[in-house]
Amino acid sequence: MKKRRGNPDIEPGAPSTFGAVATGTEGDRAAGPGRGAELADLREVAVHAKPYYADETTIWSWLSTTDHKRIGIIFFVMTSVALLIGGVLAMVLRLEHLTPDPTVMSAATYNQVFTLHGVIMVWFFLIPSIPAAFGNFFVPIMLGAQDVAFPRLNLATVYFYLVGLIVTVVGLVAGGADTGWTFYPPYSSQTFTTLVPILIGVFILGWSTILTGINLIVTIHTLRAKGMKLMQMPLFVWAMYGVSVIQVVATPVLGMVLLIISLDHGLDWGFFDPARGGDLILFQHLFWFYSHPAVYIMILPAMGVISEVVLALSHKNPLSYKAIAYSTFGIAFAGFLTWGHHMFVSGMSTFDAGVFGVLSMFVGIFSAIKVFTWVGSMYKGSISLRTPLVYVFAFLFLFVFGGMTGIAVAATSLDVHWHDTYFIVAHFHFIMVGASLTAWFAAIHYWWPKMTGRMYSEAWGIAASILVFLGFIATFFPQFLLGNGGMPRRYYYYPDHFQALHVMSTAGTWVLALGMTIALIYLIFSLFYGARAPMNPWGARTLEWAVPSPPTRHNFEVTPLIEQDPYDYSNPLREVRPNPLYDPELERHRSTERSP
Amino acid sequence: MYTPRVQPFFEDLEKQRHAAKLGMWIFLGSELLFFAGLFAIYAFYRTLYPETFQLGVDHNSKLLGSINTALLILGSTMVASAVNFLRLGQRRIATWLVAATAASGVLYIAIKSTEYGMHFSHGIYPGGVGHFFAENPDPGFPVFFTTYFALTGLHVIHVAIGVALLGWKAWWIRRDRVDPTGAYRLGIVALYWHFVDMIWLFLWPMFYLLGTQR
Amino acid sequence: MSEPPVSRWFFPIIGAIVLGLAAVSLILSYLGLGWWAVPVAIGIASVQAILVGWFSMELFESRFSVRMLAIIAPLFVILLTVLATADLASRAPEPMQVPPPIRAGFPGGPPQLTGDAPGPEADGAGRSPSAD
Amino acid sequence: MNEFLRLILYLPKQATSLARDIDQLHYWVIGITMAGATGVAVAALWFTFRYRRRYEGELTPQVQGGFALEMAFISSLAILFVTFWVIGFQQFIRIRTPPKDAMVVYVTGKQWMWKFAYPEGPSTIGTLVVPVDRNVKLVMTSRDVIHSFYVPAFRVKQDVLPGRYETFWFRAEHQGLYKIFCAEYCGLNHSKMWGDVLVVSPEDFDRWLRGTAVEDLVNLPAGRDRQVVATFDDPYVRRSPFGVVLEGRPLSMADRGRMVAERRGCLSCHTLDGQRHIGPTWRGLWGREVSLATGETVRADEAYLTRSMMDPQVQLVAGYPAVMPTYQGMLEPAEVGAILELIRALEAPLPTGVRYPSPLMEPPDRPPLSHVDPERAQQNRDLPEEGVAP
Repeated sequence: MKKRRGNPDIEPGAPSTFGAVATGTEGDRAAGPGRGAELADLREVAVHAKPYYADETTIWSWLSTTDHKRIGIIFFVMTSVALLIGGVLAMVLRLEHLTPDPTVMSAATYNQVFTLHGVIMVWFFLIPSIPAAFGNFFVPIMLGAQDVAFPRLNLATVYFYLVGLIVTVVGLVAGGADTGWTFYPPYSSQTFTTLVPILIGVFILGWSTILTGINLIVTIHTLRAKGMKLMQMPLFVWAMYGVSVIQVVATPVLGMVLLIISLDHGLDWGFFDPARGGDLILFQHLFWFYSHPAVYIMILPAMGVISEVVLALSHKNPLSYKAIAYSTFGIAFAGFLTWGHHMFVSGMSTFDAGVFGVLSMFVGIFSAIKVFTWVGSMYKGSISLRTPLVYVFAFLFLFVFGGMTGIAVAATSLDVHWHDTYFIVAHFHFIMVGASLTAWFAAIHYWWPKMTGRMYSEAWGIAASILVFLGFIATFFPQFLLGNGGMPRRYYYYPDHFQALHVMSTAGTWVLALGMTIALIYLIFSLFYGARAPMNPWGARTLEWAVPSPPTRHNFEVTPLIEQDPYDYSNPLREVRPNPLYDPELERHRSTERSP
Repeated sequence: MYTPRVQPFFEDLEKQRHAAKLGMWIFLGSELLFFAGLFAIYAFYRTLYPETFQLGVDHNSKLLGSINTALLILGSTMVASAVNFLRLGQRRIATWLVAATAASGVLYIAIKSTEYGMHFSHGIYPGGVGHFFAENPDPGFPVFFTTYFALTGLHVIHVAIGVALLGWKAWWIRRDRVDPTGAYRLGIVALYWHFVDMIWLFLWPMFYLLGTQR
Repeated sequence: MSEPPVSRWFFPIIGAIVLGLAAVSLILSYLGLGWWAVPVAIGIASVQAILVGWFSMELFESRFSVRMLAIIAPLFVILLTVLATADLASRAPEPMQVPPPIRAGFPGGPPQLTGDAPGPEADGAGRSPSAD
Repeated sequence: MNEFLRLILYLPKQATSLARDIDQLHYWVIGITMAGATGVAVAALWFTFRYRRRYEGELTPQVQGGFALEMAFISSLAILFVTFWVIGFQQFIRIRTPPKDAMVVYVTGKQWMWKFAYPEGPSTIGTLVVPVDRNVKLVMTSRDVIHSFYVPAFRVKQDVLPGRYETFWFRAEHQGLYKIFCAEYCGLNHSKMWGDVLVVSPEDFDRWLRGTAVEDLVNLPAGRDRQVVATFDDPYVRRSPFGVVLEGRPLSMADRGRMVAERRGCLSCHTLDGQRHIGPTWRGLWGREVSLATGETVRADEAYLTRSMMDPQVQLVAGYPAVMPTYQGMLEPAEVGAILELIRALEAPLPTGVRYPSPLMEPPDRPPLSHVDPERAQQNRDLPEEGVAP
């Protein structure tokens, strides 16, 4: 079988699926001649229906859109800009560390830059990136729905994000913050920087994540196509469900913490001020009760993307669908039990340190189940090495490497040496950059054909992904050694003997930045000159590959019939037929009377 | 007669109703967690300063607290029966009940502000400011009253939002002459009011009953 | 909400029960239960909350997903409160009963000690942050 | 093997036996985890090569993972992780419980410097001088924000919070100079808040206590990283932040406690020579069973003494009037420590041979006698009346 370029996975002669023109199949005849006619003309409409971004192209149509796909694209652009800003800040930080003494900026500026790097990367990129961009775009299509449950609420999340971003930038200009992204009192109550606008900005942004969470949960519960039970949903949707649960439950506690620190700093209410009877460790309890589930908000969507990409590119059913689905919820709920391991040396009681230490070990087990199932699913698969899969390898190695250092840190006595040193910086960057960012790149490349209707160039893709992987290792592996050597976090000056490793790490950031810029260039290039994407470039079985790429405004002209399990690669790709319960009257009523 | 329009992507009205109720419940879950931070602060500091908290609680007037509790329980009952009457088709009673609930909310806010006034007059301000703290320098008092102002203040803001929503709903029922199938729209706001009442059911013993119990 | 309407007296009865429980809680608060006061008061409040939740918030006719949520959210509140307070309870006794540090401008507090005036520019140690 | 692994992992030299045990666990945990990580990646790469796609549209068998295999994998991992935790937590308890016989040094973290006060007298900035092979317990508090006392060579750190005392203990086994870092972000010069632990032989330590400057005892390595050793700083004298060598008389903490007691008016009611006065005497009070007005007896230890400073009426001693004002919020932590050292020192006669004529004090309405001991009074008089803080 000659390997054809560009469109390798569609078997020759197979009827192209429902979205595009479908030659008559026996399924239609069985549905009766009269209905065949309506079916045909509706499909006619589907073929010539314009992609979602071409429906109306006025600025106002984008600003007031309630189409989940456009909102996904807006979030994708906004979070990419946030990644750019955060990345530049990171590069500046690393420049500063080239020499133990002042290099490019003063101590006060350095403190504000590492705080901003933390705030922007955590809240403006890592938390909203995959759930708000890809979750909004693909969860409704994967469920066979036309849109999310509350479209107008979805638009509100865009504006909450924008207002949050603007208030934070105003806060940055009007004095910034130099407390680190953790805002520990009493320093956050006494700092000379005007902290409050940034806190309010992140508070408003918190509402954006809560509302996205509510939207996704209700969509998953109520808008699944007929016949798709919970156990037949794609695994990415399970991950989005888990993430939304954490977002809805954990983010309000962050909102409260931010309000309390604003009152502390602004009006000197002294909730935790020891001079007025307060206790500082209570703040750390409240903050980390949110912030540890927050790191699972950052990693669960990445796991969802990896499940999709591994199974689609290996053309293989998951080793055990239940294992991945249940471990998603395992991580979501166990994530709430382990926040104490951030406070082993903070003066918390030894008893609590023990309790939190052992609970943290169990969270590691759920992640291990997922990794075991992914690698197990590649066994006896038919794996085609494409760019998303290279990012999956980077994810697998870096996530397990970073995750295991998490287990090492949860062995309480080791954490006493490592806490607040560069070992911890390397550990969480291995998870946030190594795992979440690589999964974000994998998601971009995996869904690029579907989102933009264009194919990116495979050769450049693999080259860039290898560069990103090597750049990452060169940047963060030396930081593990720095941490072992005892180099504390957030240090502007540092002892001379650490300089060699710092220079190596800074050089690594340049390679990482180079890899990412190359990816940015060829992706933008593919927007204009890329080959037209077929409907199903990877031959995947999930529903989003059964609509034209890019999809039309209402995804499915008629709600599809769910016949094939989303990961059933043991029989050929079946054409997704309209739902036999399809009743033209209801459909016409629905399709004509569109919500705006 | 107003009959709610089925959104194009919901199969039927029942599914749309369930979606609205589930969405509201999730939102109330997140609001409860929003209060959880302050509940944890109260519990933590009560364990740290048990006697001072009891003295602080004695300082709040049990009478005003109890009137507020009765008001909110009454309001919660009225709005629940309003939804029921709307389902029975009797719009007029439903409108009156919703308006009455809004009024009880306004009364609650009035009583609350008098309480705050009394505290300010005794020299108790949030953050341990005021001559009361100079007279009895026990470290537990500033923390107790700051938590008191934070928790009850946040609750009053939620009551104010609830009153606005209820007023708007009362006006909506009368203007659109809502029919029974549209009752679930009022049900959503009723859920929010029940939530506000439930939070106060816990705040009331915490700040008014668990004193030195003389 | 769309579910079949119940009799007009259903919700007033529920309200009366909750009000009765509130009265019980008020009376108990005068009896001076000592250590038992807190669990009893919170227990009565929880019973009231369950009553309001189950009937007034129509949990009795909601689907399982809503009920599950109504159970999970309070669990998280309890989790945070219990584990944070457990930390306080299980802390080792202080080596010394420490006086809270003197803070410049402690509102309503005693006059500020002479000598080392704490605060960012204390002790001439670090230059004032602005003049870097 | 230990040295080889230590160099590979860039760990600093182990200065205590506890550090060696922690490093053993470190090698095991990092070894096993890294093996696991590379194993996963190699397995994925091997599968990609072994099951590469041969032709388009290739169908793959429906392989359902064995539940037993999954359970076996999970339980083995669970056991492995929990054993890490068990070993780790035992070591954590060893880190957190100081031995009884440890020598105490009071540490105060202050925005961007560490101050050490020794009960025997000298207090230093930035340099903690300790004898080798001796348990040392640091009782630490902070004057402003949260700091964290971190000595990489001991593999131990402990956050230092304002308003609380934290303990940190170690037993250095090799003489030398070990760096101290502040690990909890505390503001502008957080990265400059360094210090040194100088471990010297016991004889050198005693000579240092009696006043020999550290520079004569041991040749300290030059270079930027080392803090200049500050000895005999005197808390009453304002001095530059980074520990320039300074002058001052060897004042034991008990002496300083007596000065604080004078300034605060304690000596107007309490006596130091065993005489009963308005309040109970402090001589011989340390560790004695005190019978309270309420009838029960309590041992006069640190906790009881500091509590009766803060709210005196709570545990009133039988037979004494309840006239003592509360010192809540009036005393610095260091002052409380100094008074405690004074009371502890009154068991035996004061090391400086102070003689106390009797009776000492007049009733409180008259100003307290300005001096307690003629010879020493002259020395104290020229001390400027400034703030107090070791």
